[in-house]
Amino acid sequence: MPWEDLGGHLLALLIYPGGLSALLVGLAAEIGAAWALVPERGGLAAAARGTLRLVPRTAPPPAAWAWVLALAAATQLAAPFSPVPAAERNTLVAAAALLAAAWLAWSWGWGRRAASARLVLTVQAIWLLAVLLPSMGPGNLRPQALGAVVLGGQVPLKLACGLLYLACLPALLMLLPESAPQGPPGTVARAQSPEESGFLALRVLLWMPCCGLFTSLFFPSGDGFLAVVRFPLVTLGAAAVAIAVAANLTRRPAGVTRLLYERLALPFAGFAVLVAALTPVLVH
Amino acid sequence: MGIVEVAAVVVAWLGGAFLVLSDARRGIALGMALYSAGLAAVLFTAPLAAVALGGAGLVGAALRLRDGRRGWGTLPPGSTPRLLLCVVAGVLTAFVGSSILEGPGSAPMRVTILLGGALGAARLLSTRRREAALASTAVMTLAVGAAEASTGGPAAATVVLAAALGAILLGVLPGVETDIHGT
Amino acid sequence: MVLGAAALLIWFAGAAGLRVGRPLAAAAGWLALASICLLWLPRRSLAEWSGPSLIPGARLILRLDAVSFAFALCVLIPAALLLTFQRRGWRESGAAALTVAAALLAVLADGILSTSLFWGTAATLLLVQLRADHLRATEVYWPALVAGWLALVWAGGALDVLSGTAVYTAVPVTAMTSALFLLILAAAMLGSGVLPWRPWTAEVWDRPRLYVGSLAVALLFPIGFYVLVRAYGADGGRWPSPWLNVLVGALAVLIALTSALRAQAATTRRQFLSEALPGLGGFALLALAVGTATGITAAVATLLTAAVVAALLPLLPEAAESRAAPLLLALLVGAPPAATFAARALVVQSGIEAGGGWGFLALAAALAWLLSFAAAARAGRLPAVGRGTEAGGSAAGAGVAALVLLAGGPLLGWLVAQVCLPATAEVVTVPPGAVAGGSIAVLTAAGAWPAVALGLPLLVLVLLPLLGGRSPRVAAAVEAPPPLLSPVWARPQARIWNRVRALRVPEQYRSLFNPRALEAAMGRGQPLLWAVLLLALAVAVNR
Amino acid sequence: MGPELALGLPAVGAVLAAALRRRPAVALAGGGLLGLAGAVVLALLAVPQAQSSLLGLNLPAAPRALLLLTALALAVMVALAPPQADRVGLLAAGLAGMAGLAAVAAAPDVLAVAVVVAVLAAGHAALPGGQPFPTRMRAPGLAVALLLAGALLQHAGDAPVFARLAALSLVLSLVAAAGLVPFLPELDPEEPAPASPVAWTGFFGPALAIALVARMQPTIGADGVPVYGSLLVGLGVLNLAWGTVGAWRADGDVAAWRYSFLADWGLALVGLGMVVPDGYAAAYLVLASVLLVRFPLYLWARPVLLNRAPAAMGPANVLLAAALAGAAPFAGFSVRVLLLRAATQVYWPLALVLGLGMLIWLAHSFRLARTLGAPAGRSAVGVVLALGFSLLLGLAPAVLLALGGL
Repeated sequence: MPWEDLGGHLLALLIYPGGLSALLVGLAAEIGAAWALVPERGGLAAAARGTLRLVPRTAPPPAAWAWVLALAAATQLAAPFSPVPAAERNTLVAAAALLAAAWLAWSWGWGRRAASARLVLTVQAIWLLAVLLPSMGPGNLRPQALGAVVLGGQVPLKLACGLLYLACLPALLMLLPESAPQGPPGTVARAQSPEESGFLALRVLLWMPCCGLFTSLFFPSGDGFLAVVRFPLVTLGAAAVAIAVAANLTRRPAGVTRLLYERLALPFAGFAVLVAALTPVLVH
Repeated sequence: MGIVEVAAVVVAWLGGAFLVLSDARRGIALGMALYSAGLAAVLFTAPLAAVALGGAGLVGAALRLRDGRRGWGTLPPGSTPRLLLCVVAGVLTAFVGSSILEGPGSAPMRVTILLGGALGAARLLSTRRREAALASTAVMTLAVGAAEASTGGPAAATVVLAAALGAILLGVLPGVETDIHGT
Repeated sequence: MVLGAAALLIWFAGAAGLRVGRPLAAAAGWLALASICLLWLPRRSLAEWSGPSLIPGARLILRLDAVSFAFALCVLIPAALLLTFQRRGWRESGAAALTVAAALLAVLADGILSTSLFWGTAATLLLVQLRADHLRATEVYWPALVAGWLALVWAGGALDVLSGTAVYTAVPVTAMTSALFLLILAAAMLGSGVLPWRPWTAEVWDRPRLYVGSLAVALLFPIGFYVLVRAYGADGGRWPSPWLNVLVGALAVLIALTSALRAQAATTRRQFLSEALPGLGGFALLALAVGTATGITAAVATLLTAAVVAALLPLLPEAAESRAAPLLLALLVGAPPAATFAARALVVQSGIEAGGGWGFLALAAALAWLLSFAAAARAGRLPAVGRGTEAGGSAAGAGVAALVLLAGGPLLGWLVAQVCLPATAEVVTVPPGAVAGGSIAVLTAAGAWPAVALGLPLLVLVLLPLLGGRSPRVAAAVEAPPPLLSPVWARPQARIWNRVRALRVPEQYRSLFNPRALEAAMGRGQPLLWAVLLLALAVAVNR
Repeated sequence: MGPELALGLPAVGAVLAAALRRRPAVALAGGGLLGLAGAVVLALLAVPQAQSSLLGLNLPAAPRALLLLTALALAVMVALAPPQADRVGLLAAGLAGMAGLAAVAAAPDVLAVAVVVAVLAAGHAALPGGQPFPTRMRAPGLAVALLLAGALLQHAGDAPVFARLAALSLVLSLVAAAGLVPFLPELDPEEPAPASPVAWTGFFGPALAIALVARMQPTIGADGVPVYGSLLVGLGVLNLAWGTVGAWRADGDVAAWRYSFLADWGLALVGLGMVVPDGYAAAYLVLASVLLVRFPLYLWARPVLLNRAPAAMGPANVLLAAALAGAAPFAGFSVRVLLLRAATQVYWPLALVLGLGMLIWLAHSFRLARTLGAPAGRSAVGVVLALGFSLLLGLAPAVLLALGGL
């Protein structure tokens, strides 16, 4: 039995980059998002109080499974000093875990509030393209290997995919009314059911894997000083961009979000696929 | 081709024609008798076959007189097409048998055999009368026997005797229909 | 032999008034599974049993090698589970045991003709059981199976003509032409119910009771794939033309996508579940089409997973909403750490690893996977069974099958090392380092799945809330929520079908196509008719 | 004098059975014993010493084996006939048929066959039935005329045209003798089974066809072979299509049964026409299955067909449907393998056509199986036997083929 390996993954799952660290990063981002999206409810302190008030007392199964999947996704990040061997990290595992977690939330939240499953499906499709297209050229799904590609023919594709990834983050993180059956950050004062609070907590755990995966895929990683500094900065930067886009979209009239994703992001995703198809032809 | 052979062919044709043109027992029996007589005459080179087939034909014809519609019934109203058929069949078989086919046997023999086959089949396919169907089948059987005799195939004698026997058996079969339904 | 004997025993005992059908059939199923493992795993050496001559030039030979062992597992695992947990009378149990025996022989057969014999036998036995239970859906099942069977028989016969043998391992490389392969492909797709439209494997779910239909799906699904895997062996580790791989790959993706589309538009939970296997079939077919060592390994792994899914689906309790329903639905469509996830991931990885166009096909498959996640979330809101269908299932059986499915993820490394990779090595050459499995992870050039290291903790963490947690039963909606994507093909399909049905022979020509009139003419045929016919034929043959 | 005995014993049996009609038990016993003796003699003819003949007759292996199967089928049908059936009549007709078929098989050439066909067909047409004698004699009568024409043309000269026309006549005579499309006799659903054209096509036809082909094929010259083959295949495909579609669309169940025989014959003709060993073996197996499976089943379906029993669709009927549809592991398996293999050897698109025909075949099998109702008593035993025969032909066709010297 590979105890050492097992220990490493357990550590990654429960402490870093999953578990505790995901919770801390998530809480910080959630409070920031609550403050940014609903400023009229008071400052950061009020947002923090409101967020902490929603911490679930129990672990309702569907939500708990979603938490576990979010943490599993976090273990696949190319985070510095991650206890998971680099060769055993896999973008596909992270993507599948995140999608499964999101749809577990939807199995509870289908038809609640203003949430639109169709829009979320569209966004997730675009996001999946953004995650997988960069791996086409190298034929590799290890995040650090993909992140390391910063020069050469892959750059235009990575740029396109990076943009798409960032554009999808607000919906993926359930920051928009259309994508959050449990309600966007700061909009819920008290959870109606254990499931609701469970899925509110899920969002807290999604920040780290979603934003961290962006860093892992599009920026070089490692255990050197630069990498150690770059990872948290880019991850938090991605979270900040997501919050900013979400804040902007929530202030606009209803339907704008749908237009943005279906009329702008989707064709751009098609363009990215085209770039991915042409890259090997143009490079060789 | 001798005069006797030509006469025999004409007699056979007459027999075939009677078979086709008659709807009653006497006419049919006469047709069968004439055909077998003609056949026997053209088969004079194979005496055994001539005797067997001729005799069987005559016996069959006699047996046909037992049952079926009374009288001659020859050339009933509306038999013009049948008459035409006889003439055309006669001309065609004569042409094919003498000019196109190079064997088996002599030309008159071939013509007679063809006449039996053609007129017998024509009658069988066009009649609704049982006695006529039995007689025409018998005539075809006799023609087949004659063909076997002329080709001289393996066990030809057996086949000729079988044909003769067959013609008699066909004569033995009753000429009246019985209709039963069930399993 | 075990299963055949069990069937006879069950029938004799039943006739004597001793109703021991179900336990005996179940025991036979497990015993057969144990014996095949005991026969293969310790020695891992080829074993052959020669039988009588079937037809001139075709002898019956059974062959146990890595490929047939893997597919025997695909047949026996669901069979044993279904025979144990499904309610059957003694007659049905006997028939089921016999059918399992036939299906097992089909994957142990060493040639196409023997496979077609046993495959056809299994299909026939299943038809009898299906019709005895209910008439519905056999109108789709029977023609599809017979068409597939005929295609396979033809392919076998043609191979025999071209190369003097239809034995998989003896067919010369030159004999397996593209046309022959297309026949085999048609047979496989029709027989396994893996098609771009709703196949029989989904249709059998429209039946009121599932116990026969589900057995049919479980037993016949792997056999088509068995023939396709053997086609690699028969053609020196490749299919006759690279274009065939591309064609099959494109078809496979289409199958996965259409299946996911149908699943997300389902009106009942059963309809959703009915699409699980065709979807997985699409993934398995894609992996097979990739044709690399990783691809074929992924295909075998997917088929082993599909075998467990085939057993789980009909055992799922349908009457009440179970607490585990959301988890089960998510597991079915491939949430980590279940085997469904690991297998799908391995398939997508194999495509990306192969590079070029395969990467894009893998991407399309991943999108189909995403769509099935959404479908699963929606399925939670659907009524469990449709009109006229009877709720069935077995909580215990579903529990066991779900556990096997969950454990399959962490065990995938072991499965790959012990079953999938040897089967792959039997038909293609495996380059060193292409794909490896062990107790830690499944490693491929494109990526890894830390099966035990990550899968095991996940498994424990996923099970904990189920044991400890408490959640209210989610009541299904009275009517199904609208589909996420409305099936665009439905309306044109109906329109074309109506057009075709509306086609008529013009009035003035109908007499030409009146068979009754023609028959009357034959029956009462006047001499002139025959004379003309003969003359025409005489002219025709002398031209 | 083996061949003479094989021919004579059933004939005497037929006469005896007919004569003792008033005392069924004695008639069945006497006729049965003589029939059995005839069958034993047939089996003994496998030994060369037993083949010496006074009349210069000989029985080749292929028709001999099929004759044995005919005897077996007759025994099964008489022993297990439905209660309402006239078993003595069945035995008498069957034995007469056996004698006639033995004569056909022993006939030294096509002309001899023509003589026997004429007498045999007349005997059959003379049996009490729904259709008048002339109507029932048309097809066989035409067959006799065509055989005569064929034989004459074979001796007509060396020009290729004669060989081609002879082949044409002989092939058409075969089709007409068996009562197939385009020489389909009229069918009266009500008429007794022994007298119906179905009995002719299903019971007398198979041995007749094999015997005729055994005599016909060697005498067709090189110029005639293409005509012989293509015509047989063409007529086979025509009968296959006519039979499968007809059995599916027919109004009455009796008609559906009759069409199903045509479909089987279609396969047989195609097999014979391909003129390769596989094709011949396939045709042989099809005709054997017609004798041992389809015709006995038709007989056991009569009570339902005559509305004396209700139709049903139990598991046994489904199994029968599968057997009638040619599914594995029944006779259909070996037939289909051999046919498709032969077609691939000869001309692969033919295999495609055959495959389509075999697929349409499915449509009628359930319909036919329903007409067997819920078999009980003798019928149940008969159905089990028929399934057994079908299974044997499917799994061990080599046995029968070896028996037929193939």
